[in-house]
Amino acid sequence: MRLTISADAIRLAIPALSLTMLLAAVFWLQPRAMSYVGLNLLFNLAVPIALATIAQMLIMAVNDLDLSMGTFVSFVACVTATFLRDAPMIGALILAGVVMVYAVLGVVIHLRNLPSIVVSLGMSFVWAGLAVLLLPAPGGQAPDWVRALMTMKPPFAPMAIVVSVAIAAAAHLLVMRSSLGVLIRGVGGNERSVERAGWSVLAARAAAYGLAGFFAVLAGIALVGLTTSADANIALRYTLLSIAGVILGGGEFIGGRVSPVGAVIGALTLTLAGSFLSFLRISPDWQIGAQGAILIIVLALRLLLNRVEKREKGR
Amino acid sequence: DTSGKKIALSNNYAGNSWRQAMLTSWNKVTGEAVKSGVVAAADAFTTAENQATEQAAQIQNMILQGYDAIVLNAASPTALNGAVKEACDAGITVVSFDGIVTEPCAWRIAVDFKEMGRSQVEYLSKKLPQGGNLLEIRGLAGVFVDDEISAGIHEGVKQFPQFKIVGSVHGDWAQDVAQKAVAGILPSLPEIAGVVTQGGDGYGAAQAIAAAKRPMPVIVMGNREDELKWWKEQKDASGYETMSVSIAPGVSTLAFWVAQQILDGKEVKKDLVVPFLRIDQANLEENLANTQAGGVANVEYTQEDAIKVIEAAK
Amino acid sequence: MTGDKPKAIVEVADAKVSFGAVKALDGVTLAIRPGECVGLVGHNGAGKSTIVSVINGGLTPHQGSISADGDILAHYGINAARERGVRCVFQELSLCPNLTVVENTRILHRHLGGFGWRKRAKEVIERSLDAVFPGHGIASDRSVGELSIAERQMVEIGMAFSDAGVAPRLVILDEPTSSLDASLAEQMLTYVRHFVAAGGSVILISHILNEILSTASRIVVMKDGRIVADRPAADWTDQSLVEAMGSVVKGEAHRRATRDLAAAPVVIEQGGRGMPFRAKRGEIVGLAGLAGHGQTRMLMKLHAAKTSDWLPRRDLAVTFVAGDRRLNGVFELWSILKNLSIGSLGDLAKRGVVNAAAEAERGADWKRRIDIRTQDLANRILSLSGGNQQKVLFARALSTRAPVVLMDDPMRGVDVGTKQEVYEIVRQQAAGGRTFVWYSTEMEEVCLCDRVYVFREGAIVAELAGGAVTEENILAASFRGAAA
Amino acid sequence: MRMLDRVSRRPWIWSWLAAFVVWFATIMVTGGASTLDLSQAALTFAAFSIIVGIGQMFVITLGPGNVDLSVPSTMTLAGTVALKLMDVDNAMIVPGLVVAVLIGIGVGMLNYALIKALRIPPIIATLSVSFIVQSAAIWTNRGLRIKPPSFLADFTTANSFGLPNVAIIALIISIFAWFLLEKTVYGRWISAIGQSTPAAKMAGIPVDGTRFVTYVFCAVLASLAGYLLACFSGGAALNMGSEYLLMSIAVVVLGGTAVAGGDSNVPGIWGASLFMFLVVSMLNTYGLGAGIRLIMTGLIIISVIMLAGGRQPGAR
Ligand SMILES: Nc1ncnc2c1ncn2[C@@H]1O[C@H](COP(=O)(O)OP(=O)(O)OP(=O)(O)O)[C@@H](O)[C@H]1O
Ligand SMILES: Nc1ncnc2c1ncn2[C@@H]1O[C@H](COP(=O)(O)OP(=O)(O)OP(=O)(O)O)[C@@H](O)[C@H]1O
Ligand SMILES: [Mg+2]
Ligand SMILES: [Mg+2]
Repeated sequence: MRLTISADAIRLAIPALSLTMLLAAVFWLQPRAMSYVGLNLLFNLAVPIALATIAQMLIMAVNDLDLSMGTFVSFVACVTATFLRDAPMIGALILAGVVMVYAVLGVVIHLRNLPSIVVSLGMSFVWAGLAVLLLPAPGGQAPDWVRALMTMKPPFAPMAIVVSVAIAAAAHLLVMRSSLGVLIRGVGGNERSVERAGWSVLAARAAAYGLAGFFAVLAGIALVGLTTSADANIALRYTLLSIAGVILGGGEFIGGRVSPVGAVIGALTLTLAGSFLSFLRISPDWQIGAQGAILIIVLALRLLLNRVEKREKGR
Repeated sequence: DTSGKKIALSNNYAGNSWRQAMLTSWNKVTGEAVKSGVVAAADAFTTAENQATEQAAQIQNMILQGYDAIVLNAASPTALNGAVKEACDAGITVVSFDGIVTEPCAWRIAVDFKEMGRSQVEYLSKKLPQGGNLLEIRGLAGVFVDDEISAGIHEGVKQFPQFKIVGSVHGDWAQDVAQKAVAGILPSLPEIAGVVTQGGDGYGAAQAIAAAKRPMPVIVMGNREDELKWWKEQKDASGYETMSVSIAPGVSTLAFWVAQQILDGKEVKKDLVVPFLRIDQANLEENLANTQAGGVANVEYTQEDAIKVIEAAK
Repeated sequence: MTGDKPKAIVEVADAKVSFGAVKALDGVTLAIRPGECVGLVGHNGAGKSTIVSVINGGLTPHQGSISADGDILAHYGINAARERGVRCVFQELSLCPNLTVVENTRILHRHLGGFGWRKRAKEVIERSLDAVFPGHGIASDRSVGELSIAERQMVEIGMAFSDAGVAPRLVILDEPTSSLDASLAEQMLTYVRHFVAAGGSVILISHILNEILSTASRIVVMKDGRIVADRPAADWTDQSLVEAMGSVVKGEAHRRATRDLAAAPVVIEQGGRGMPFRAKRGEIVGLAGLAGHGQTRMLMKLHAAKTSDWLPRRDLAVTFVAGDRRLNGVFELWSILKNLSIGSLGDLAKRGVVNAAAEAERGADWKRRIDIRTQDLANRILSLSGGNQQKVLFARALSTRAPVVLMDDPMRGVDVGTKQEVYEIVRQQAAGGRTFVWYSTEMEEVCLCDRVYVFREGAIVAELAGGAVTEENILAASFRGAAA
Repeated sequence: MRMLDRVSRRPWIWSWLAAFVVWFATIMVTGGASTLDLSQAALTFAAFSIIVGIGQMFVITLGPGNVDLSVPSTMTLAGTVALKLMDVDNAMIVPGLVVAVLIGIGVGMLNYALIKALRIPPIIATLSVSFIVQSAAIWTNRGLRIKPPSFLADFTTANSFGLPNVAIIALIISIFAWFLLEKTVYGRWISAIGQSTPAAKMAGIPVDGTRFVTYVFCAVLASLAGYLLACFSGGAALNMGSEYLLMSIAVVVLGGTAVAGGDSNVPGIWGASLFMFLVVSMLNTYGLGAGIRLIMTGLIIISVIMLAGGRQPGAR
């Protein structure tokens, strides 16, 4: 009767296609990447980025934006490399505490009707300050179990791929399938109607922020597992990366339109884009500019695929 | 014989004159080395942002590209250890310099940053035996080099208790940031006898102090050409005296030769030390003449220099 | 209460609500009993939506009491109302556009949770939609944002009547048919009658008096925050209702005398699938057909063809009156005056600088001409009732010098009196040489046009002119898709 | 009392109040001895944030998602290229300024071209452009610090009538921006677009043209700020703009401009810029370590927004 390719499926197909094309290009440039070890090297640093992207996505699902993601992940990394190793109980308590702080931020932002951009900008200074207090100079060491987790070698597929798929699946269940996820996205879509149905928007926003804090904590821990130690500035770029990842994955800034699987794919794409550039060997002067160019190309690809898709649908 | 070997430079930042000089020296020296067939390739890579995570990804890509050695100026002494370990496990020689890494499998060409800080206070104690108030300009918070130099300075102050640090600001190793930070704290400070710095911030401090119409203290410089030029002008006008100290950007070329020697099968100790480059009242003119306008005082190294440094460490 | 009457589901006694200086409710007493359909009418800003918010639990009156099933409740809120089976379809669409129909159902029914809720929610909403709008053709896994505005309104109505544990007992419909065409509206009204006959209650708010008269069992008239009349429906006629609402009866709306436009130049045209569109100077062209069959898209195309996104134009070729005010009508942060003048800033400015005095003067002029109910044009636009906001949008378009006015179902939620005023203005301006392209879901309005294009499935399928513009012909064309 | 109530509704009042409190707390340390010095320093350095902040404010006014992340690299490129062109020659001051402005126009055009052609969110488009512009800056002079012409160096560091010259320039630009926003058709247009782009389109506003001009305006102000800053600090550096990324956004939102767009506020930018400079000075003066200093800065920003937030924007 009606063509039933849902908008969600299209939203997902496009980032997936861009990732595939980029991956093909990388394999062509560097066939060595086409192996168990190669894939792991290409993608393992995408794991913390994917987690941070999911965290950012949860915040964006309620029409907010978190500019403190990078400093927060850095702070968590510092806690992981110090307390979580030396005094696991205190470390775990601190991490649980900061997840609570995230939830409280959601409450405050909602109650006082504050712009999340400014509050998170302020929090980015706070997290940075705490991180500097904790580790004035780079150092600390990853807890052994974290290190073991991030360097394990599962059969068939490398750790990076397995973990990425697991993250995507878990986030999909949570955000797209569960009642809580529906509620959180509902707040992004139309806060008033959620309120009119008798839900507490306050609780929904607090839950979204708390979950975001939780995923960001996981990102910090995973990062330390890969780098083995931390410093106060280790993940600053995660703020912009996570936002770019959500957008690349088909999410939008307002309206509660997000896609967890897309976000993970977006994070993988961004990581891969960097490698692609290394393999191209551009003059050092223009290497930074090439990062911009690749972002543009990937997004242009998205546009192109979008057009094709639309034409197909129109037929 | 290393004529078939490929070496990569992993650099995390290109946004200041020091790093640009470092890259220029690398290109100049390695370009000749490649041309004369000493090595097969010596490519330089810079990350878009000054971030350990991005550099770790860069190193992992170098592993995939099959380089034999990676010369590394690290964003963090520890946060790259995971990637460096993976490179070592893949049989790659890793030589770090300036920003060194703590991973035991890598080589380190270190500058004694602590001593660099301490020597500034020592110099001031000779110039100003009666002591006085000091303003400290630090680098970027949370970065290893900043912490080391600052620790050295504080050690120096302990050693020469006639000095007292009355103010401390972060200048992020940039003239304009330093200028802004100094201008902000200056109104609340008593008279200042000396300014201890970390490099790249002396000229900014001088401008801020001049703008506030305060007597010019002894500002320790950081080998930038604009700093040296200002110093020269002051020296000619009023006999102003100070000193200047920093690490030479050409140390990248030393790291290159050390990596080449290791690939060549030489026995090299894991920890090597290079002296920092110090300019005094006496050799100011000579150094100023050798420094490119707008650049940094520099020294480039040859294969012989590297062999000497390696021998000296044994 | 009296013994023979059943207890009221909800009863509001002497409720007072004020927003700043505006008394939205000034002592309203209203009881809704099982098995009745209360029709609520009144001019724009009379307080209808406000009383609805009170009954629905979304707004606590500043004074007065609320009782449900005979008990006076101290804490009456949204959840208390919902537990008693009170449901509401709000005037502005209030679904989450990013969620699917099923997920919206989940939001509405708080107790639907637990494992496998999707399946249950799907059953609940599909059962209800099938009952209210047989043959609706809305897939419940589509996201609401993809639906047409009529489909969204259908979903919302379906949700209000759906039963997931707590059965609906009192359903409030605040202008539910504003985006539905005649046949869908009739389907809904039929269902309302069934629902009421089965013992449910409904509050029906509409500015289309026929709907009220044909469906309600009791009609309550509100005026300026008070109830001014409350009688069984049988005691009312069209005429007496309009009188009670306080509008001067201006007689039936009539099409103006057919004029010979053969010589008039064509001012706007547009090709496409089906017949081409063409409008002449001074003509009122209607766009008709079932809702969502491409009329709005045609208006957008006409607008896009005549405006530039890049360069400002001194002389506007077309201007637009939005029907969906929230989406493409009002500027919410602005005052009424700024909302009014934005369309004609070119005339009010000299070398790019706005002449504040001229702006204020023009605002005052239009406030008087179409009776915008506010004390001060410097108030925020959102302080106006929906109908009055719509009047501001009209004023915005009519105060320009553009020769063509595109109207996208602009009378949504405008009260009878105002409508008559606007019709009069449209007629005058058309006589003065302006061209109107008017999409409407209300047959009465379509019949005011000189010429009508009937749309079906995105294309023009019929053109009716002069005497041929009748309800029967239009319906015939829109259902058969063949020209009459 | 009414007066007080009216004033407390002004969104900019909070940033001014915060700036004043911090200023007062700083001069308390010195017993008021350094009042003039501190005020002049604050005005001088706030001027640069004000100039870039105003450009950023225009862009943010365009509505959710609109932000220009290429500000820092535009400053860098304009500064480096202009100084290289002038090459310490007073006669080249005007050509240098023209080139800086042209660079601003170019970057602005590139920004909007990407936003429009690729339909990507401005945050991503301008980020990509900033990488390219930064590369261009590296490529043009490889980070060498060239000194400004002596006239410009003197002019940017001097005072007139007790006010720093750069602050006077910022004041002129602010008045111009205020006039644009409050009195002109263009100001109405960007506010309308910021509230609802579809509604603006249907009201006959040339949406693309307006947005295009706004992005160009922002980039031109950034390049102007880069030109002035390079002259003021004695030479352009490759990293000289990096501070101004977060700064430009922070002063806009702290100044009371609505992050959701449509509502902008020029006086607030002044309060917020002075505040951002003074808060660092105050914490430096109190001799706190970097960690504590950062935490305090963050908490103060949040407190200011908590005090100012929750208000209903008044009728405009
Ligand atoms: N939130 C509010 N703030 C200020 N005034 C309000 C608010 N809500 C309603 N009003 C005012 O209260 C009065 C009653 O409004 P209400 O919406 O109940 O009228 P209505 O009968 O529903 O009108 P309409 O037929 O136009 O829908 C109007 O004058 C309106 O302007
Ligand atoms: N809490 C609120 N804050 C701001 N504005 C509000 C609020 N509540 C209602 N309004 C606005 O006040 C207006 C009047 O409310 P209401 O919805 O009752 O009028 P209306 O029924 O839309 O008018 P009409 O029947 O003429 O269409 C609404 O359009 C709404 O936008
Ligand atoms: Mg209403
Ligand atoms: Mg109404």
